[in-house]
Amino acid sequence: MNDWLGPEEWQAVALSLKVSFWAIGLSLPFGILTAYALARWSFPGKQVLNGVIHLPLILPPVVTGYLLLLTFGRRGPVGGWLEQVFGLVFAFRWTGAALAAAIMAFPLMVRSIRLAIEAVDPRLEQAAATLGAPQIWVFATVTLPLILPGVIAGAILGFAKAMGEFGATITFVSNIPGQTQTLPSAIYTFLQVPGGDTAALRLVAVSVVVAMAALTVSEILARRAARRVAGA
Amino acid sequence: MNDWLGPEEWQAVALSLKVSFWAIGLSLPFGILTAYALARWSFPGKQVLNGVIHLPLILPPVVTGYLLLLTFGRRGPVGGWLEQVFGLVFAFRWTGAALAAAIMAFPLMVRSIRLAIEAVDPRLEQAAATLGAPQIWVFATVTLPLILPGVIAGAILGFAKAMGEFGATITFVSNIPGQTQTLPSAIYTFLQVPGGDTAALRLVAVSVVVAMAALTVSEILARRAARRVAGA
Amino acid sequence: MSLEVDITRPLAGFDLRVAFEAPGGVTALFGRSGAGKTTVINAIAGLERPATGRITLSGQTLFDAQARVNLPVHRRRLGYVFQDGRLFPHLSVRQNLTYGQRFAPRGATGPGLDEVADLLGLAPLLDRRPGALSGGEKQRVAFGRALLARPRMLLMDEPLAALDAALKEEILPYLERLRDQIGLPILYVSHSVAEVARLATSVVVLDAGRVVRAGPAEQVLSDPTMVRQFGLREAGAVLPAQITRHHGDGLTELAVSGGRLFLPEMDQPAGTHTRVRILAHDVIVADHAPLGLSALNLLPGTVVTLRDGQGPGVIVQIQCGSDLLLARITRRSAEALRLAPGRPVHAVIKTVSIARTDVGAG
Amino acid sequence: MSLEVDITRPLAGFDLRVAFEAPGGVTALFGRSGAGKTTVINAIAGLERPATGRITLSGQTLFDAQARVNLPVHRRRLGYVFQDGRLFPHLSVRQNLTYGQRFAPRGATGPGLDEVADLLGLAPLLDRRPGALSGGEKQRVAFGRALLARPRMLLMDEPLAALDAALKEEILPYLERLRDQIGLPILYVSHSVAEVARLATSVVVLDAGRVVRAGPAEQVLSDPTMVRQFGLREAGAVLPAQITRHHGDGLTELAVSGGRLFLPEMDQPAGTHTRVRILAHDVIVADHAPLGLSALNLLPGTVVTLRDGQGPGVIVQIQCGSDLLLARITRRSAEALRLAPGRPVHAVIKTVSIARTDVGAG
Amino acid sequence: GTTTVFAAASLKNAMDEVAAAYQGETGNQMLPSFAGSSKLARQIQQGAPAQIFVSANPGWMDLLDQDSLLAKDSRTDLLLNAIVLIAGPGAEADLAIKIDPQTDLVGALHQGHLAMALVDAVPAGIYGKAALTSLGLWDGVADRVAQADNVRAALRLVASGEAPLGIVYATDAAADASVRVLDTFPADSHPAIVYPAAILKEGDSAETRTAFGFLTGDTARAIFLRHGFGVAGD
Ligand SMILES: Nc1ncnc2c1ncn2[C@@H]1O[C@H](COP(=O)(O)OP(=O)(O)OP(=O)(O)O)[C@@H](O)[C@H]1O
Ligand SMILES: Nc1ncnc2c1ncn2[C@@H]1O[C@H](COP(=O)(O)OP(=O)(O)OP(=O)(O)O)[C@@H](O)[C@H]1O
Ligand SMILES: [Mg+2]
Ligand SMILES: [Mg+2]
Repeated sequence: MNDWLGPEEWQAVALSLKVSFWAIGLSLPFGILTAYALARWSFPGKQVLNGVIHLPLILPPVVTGYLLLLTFGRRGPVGGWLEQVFGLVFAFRWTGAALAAAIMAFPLMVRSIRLAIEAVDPRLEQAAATLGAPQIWVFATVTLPLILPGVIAGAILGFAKAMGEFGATITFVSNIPGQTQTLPSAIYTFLQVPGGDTAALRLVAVSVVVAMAALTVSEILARRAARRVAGA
Repeated sequence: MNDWLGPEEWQAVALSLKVSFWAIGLSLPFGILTAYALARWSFPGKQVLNGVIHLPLILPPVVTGYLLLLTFGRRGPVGGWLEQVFGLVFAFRWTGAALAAAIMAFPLMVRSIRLAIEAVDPRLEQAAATLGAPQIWVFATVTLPLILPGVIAGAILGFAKAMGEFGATITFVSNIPGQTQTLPSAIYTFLQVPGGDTAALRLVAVSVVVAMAALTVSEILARRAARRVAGA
Repeated sequence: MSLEVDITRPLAGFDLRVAFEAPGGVTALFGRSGAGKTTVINAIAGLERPATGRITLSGQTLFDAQARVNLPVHRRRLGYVFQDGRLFPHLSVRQNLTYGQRFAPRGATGPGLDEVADLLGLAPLLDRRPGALSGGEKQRVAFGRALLARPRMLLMDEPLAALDAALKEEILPYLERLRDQIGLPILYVSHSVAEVARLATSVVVLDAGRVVRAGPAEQVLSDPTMVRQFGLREAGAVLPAQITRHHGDGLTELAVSGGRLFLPEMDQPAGTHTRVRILAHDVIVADHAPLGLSALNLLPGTVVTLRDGQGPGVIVQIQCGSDLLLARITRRSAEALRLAPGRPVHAVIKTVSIARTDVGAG
Repeated sequence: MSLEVDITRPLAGFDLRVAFEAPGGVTALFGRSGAGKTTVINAIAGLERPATGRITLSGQTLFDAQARVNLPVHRRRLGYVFQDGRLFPHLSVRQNLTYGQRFAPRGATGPGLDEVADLLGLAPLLDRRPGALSGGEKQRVAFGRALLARPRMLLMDEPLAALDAALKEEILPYLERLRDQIGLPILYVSHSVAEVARLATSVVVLDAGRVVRAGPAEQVLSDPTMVRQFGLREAGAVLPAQITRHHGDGLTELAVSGGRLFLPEMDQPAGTHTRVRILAHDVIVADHAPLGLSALNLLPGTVVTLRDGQGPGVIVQIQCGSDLLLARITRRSAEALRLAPGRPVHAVIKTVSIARTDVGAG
Repeated sequence: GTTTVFAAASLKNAMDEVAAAYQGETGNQMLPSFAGSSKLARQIQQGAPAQIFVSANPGWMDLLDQDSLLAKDSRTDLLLNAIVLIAGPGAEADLAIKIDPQTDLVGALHQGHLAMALVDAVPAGIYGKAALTSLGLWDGVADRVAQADNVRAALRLVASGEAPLGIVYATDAAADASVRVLDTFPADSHPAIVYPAAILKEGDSAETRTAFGFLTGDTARAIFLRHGFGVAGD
């Protein structure tokens, strides 16, 4: 197996997993919050928020990547501030790859979760409120368990997207082996040169296997969560 | 306005709309069917189908595009057959761009719709069956109206994705102005040359406007559909 | 038209094993909460699959575990009024009502939309969505919807529980008419002995997943051993009767085997055969024919048995003509009157005690 | 503890405009299907927002349209038993039951999980999910859940409609205990006059979104003008009574203002004040004190009024001591007995006619 | 230490070898990051942590030069390349074409497409278009040109037979057995195809200078030649 992929390629696999994991793990709470806000609250600028969230889906990834580079780059307004204040650097680090992946996956995640929230019968939440539960508790104990299949679906969809994300990532954080070279960047690089196709294919196989595993796990989790709700 | 974008750019806008429209319009029925199958039926190979559908999300778009080229190209097994039997050609045609967009958008569409289907109370479908309605009619008159918000969400998510799709499209059908040069290809082209940024930005603005409009319309439609269900 | 059910369905913590026959007319499925009534009715409708057994309707096999027959729900054509309504939330009341119409076979007859809407008081609600209905209104729409699908049989799961007394009074005669005039067989789940007594031609009593008694309504309801199932307060006898005369002062005279009864005015013409339910606690026992009482009905008879109930009560079975009447009185009275098998007595029954709910068509 | 409601809520096709006071104890909200009961109770719970008006509970403002007060649902601490159950499908029965416990203020007392599970027959179901419960079982869980949240007041929307008679019999005394011993005020929506008569200390009668009558239960229920609201069959009088003796043969003797009554054994000790509901159709009128009857209860009195009902019936109001009894008899009997205001008569009532359901704790 | 080299994606194979040789010789690491020249240039503008940039065309290097991001006097033309007309399985097997103003490209296409990289954006495409234009062939084939987003994709179109002919770098054509080179475009038909390299101002250091020296030195030159590149100054 170790012969099958070179060390640099293993690095890319490991990096992609790390990037996707953190991208989804950290953005999931925001995704849930955003989905909840869009599904249940009405506030000024709701449509704008909704639009902004969808931008990464609409724009060619390269554009998103450039916008990220301009904003979160070392010389960008937000990037510079973050570096000064928190010492948090995104540009050309794996953290930046995670940021790019998170932003690209965000609309998918939010959509899934939002649909699940909209399907929850608000009368159950009302019932919980009559039992004395404050809104946040109602959310944690009624809404969240009921939308769990949707959250899992959203997270996995996001994870898959993050694993496959390439355009924005390579534009934002480049393609530095061991630092920012994710699986898709590595595949891209191999595809750019003569004779790279078989190496690319190997990496494609790896990413397919990883994503399929994630997908299967998510299906099982979601089914289990759904069965809990259906009773029996 | 006509001065603001050149004729070739207008062509790209029009083409992108056409491609996305057909991509989503034609794949939507399949999306609904697939989502229904995944949500409600159990059959051998279900997990495989689920995996295959998600592949375009996981793979770098270039890979998807290349696989499309190998399969649906004129010399590909499916492409050749389709050309012989139906005279249907994808390679280097806008139809190919639509195919690529449809395939890239498919997982997003299916996920949305599937979540909506899973949220439908099967007891309502049972009630319809006891009234004598065969399964297909139950689907059309009970399930479909109830999942309409999810279908709309899925279709618009897909539409947005189709509008932004670039990697698979250009790999599969290249960039032939007026035939396969979609908005994202045009944007990409501008971004490749020093000084093309402003032209790219103008096109980005166009695609943002179009996608936001679609998004807003979908929100309104989905809300209306949801309100119908909630009664009042 | 006859429904035969013989199925098992083992669940965790609940084991269903029932066999009964519903010979047409209205068959009441009676049993306490959790007895398995909904489970049985679901199996008949095809919504749950029994583990083993057979279900046939007028000779047609709906389900047969051994022969691997399982007719799809929509081909069974059984109208189901669900315990929980299940209206289509996205359709108007009108659309809900007419949902099944297009699937009714061409020949099928039955009431039309207007008739049903009027009967059920739904006319002003036709354009609303179910979300804007009250609980009782929803249940009425569910009933109308099942009816308008022109089913071969109606399955009703506690259809009247959410309705007020006045509405029940309006709907019950209608169910009777369905039974008698249209001949639509009904399987009727209910907790209400009054409803069962009024409507049912047969009764199946379920308890913890088993059939504990099944048979014609008169027999099952008058069975003193079933008192515990129905509750003391609902014990009573069902007597076959024939209308003999309508009096000018709003009373109807009926002949029962043991004499005549005066009841509040009934719609049916003289000659009609009907049934009268007389609750045990409404019967006063006298050792002579009393005078100067407002009670109009006096049936002479003979004590057959005395059964001690719980508490201070005694159930007295009185032979009046060929029928058995039940009376529930205190032990103290029974002793004071020296009641014993063979003793001749008079049963005193108030005319108004026999509520309209307790008089059923044939 | 007193709840004051004065609200309006105009809906398309339905206009709610009610003002009433629930002075503690059990207040029954009575009205036909679609009268607006659920709407009122929802407004009190905070689930629907009235257009105008005020709702206060023991001086605390829950809602005030003018002052823009609208206490959030979870801070109102009103236990709500919904007409449609609304159990949490993802939680076990046990988790459903205990859901509200953590929010109960520390001082609040009340029955514990075990006690409630036993009472409601839920003990064997604690580890199931609601999906595996029957209709009646669900409703019982909903009741237990509201109770265990230790609310300041219970709102119950037809809580017993889905339950069988035997279960009702088990639960009703418990509600009485809540009312009397724990002093938990209850707003109780019901179609059943029997339940209302048994439980309610006050009654509010709704009709088409308006309060048509409100007041203490005895007054409202004995009001002959309300007969139409409650249904003829449920007309009756509620008499204050005091237990005087428990007899060895399972009878309890009570003193009412007009004499004494024998009832099936009651739990309460001698001296207890209680209420007895005597249905109009259970009263026989005699022009003398009859002998040789199984009926134990004879109350001498005087005819006050005769009211013609629909059909062949007459409602006779009889003054017995300081109470008014209602009797429903046929016109024919009334004429035969030459009943007229002022005529002395005897009211004959069977002991067993007065069901346990019709005897309520004071 | 480590030297990060931002290099045009088409250099991957060669640069990987150079990096290995560099490490073998000096013990230091040379870390190449491959992407499109436009992306790399913009990243450098945004302060990318790279020390050396090898661009696939002079345009982007010029831009960085204007922004004074290059170390003084370090810019040099590292490599040369040529563009060729290739045929794949989609073309007639015995097709032979010499490139001159009389060439019947359209006829040779047989209704098929001429695969190129983006003619206004990607260097190989720009060079190709310039060559065709100067030969007077562009207007004839313009609407039969299928533009891929990079030269490898164009090559793939030809290799898979989807497009009968294509215009790609000589280096790419040489490495793919399923295409054959019909002819090389005359060097004077298009601007010289050079890969400029430079040290970035921010990354300038002794070690970078060493690495840069290696990159432009003989070992590297041999490797580049082996991969089919021309080397400037030859
Ligand atoms: N999935 C299940 N697993 C285990 N037990 C179940 C399941 N579904 C139902 N039961 C049990 O089966 C029994 C019968 O349920 P059913 O719904 O048929 O009762 P029912 O007679 O209709 O009662 P009710 O009058 O309360 O509606 C109940 O005790 C219930 O708890
Ligand atoms: N959103 C709405 N729009 C219009 N009318 C409504 C709406 N919601 C409820 N109604 C009407 O308001 C009336 C009162 O409804 P409510 O649910 O309070 O009745 P209820 O007294 O609880 O009846 P039930 O005993 O049948 O449950 C009904 O006539 C109903 O049709
Ligand atoms: Mg049931
Ligand atoms: Mg209601």
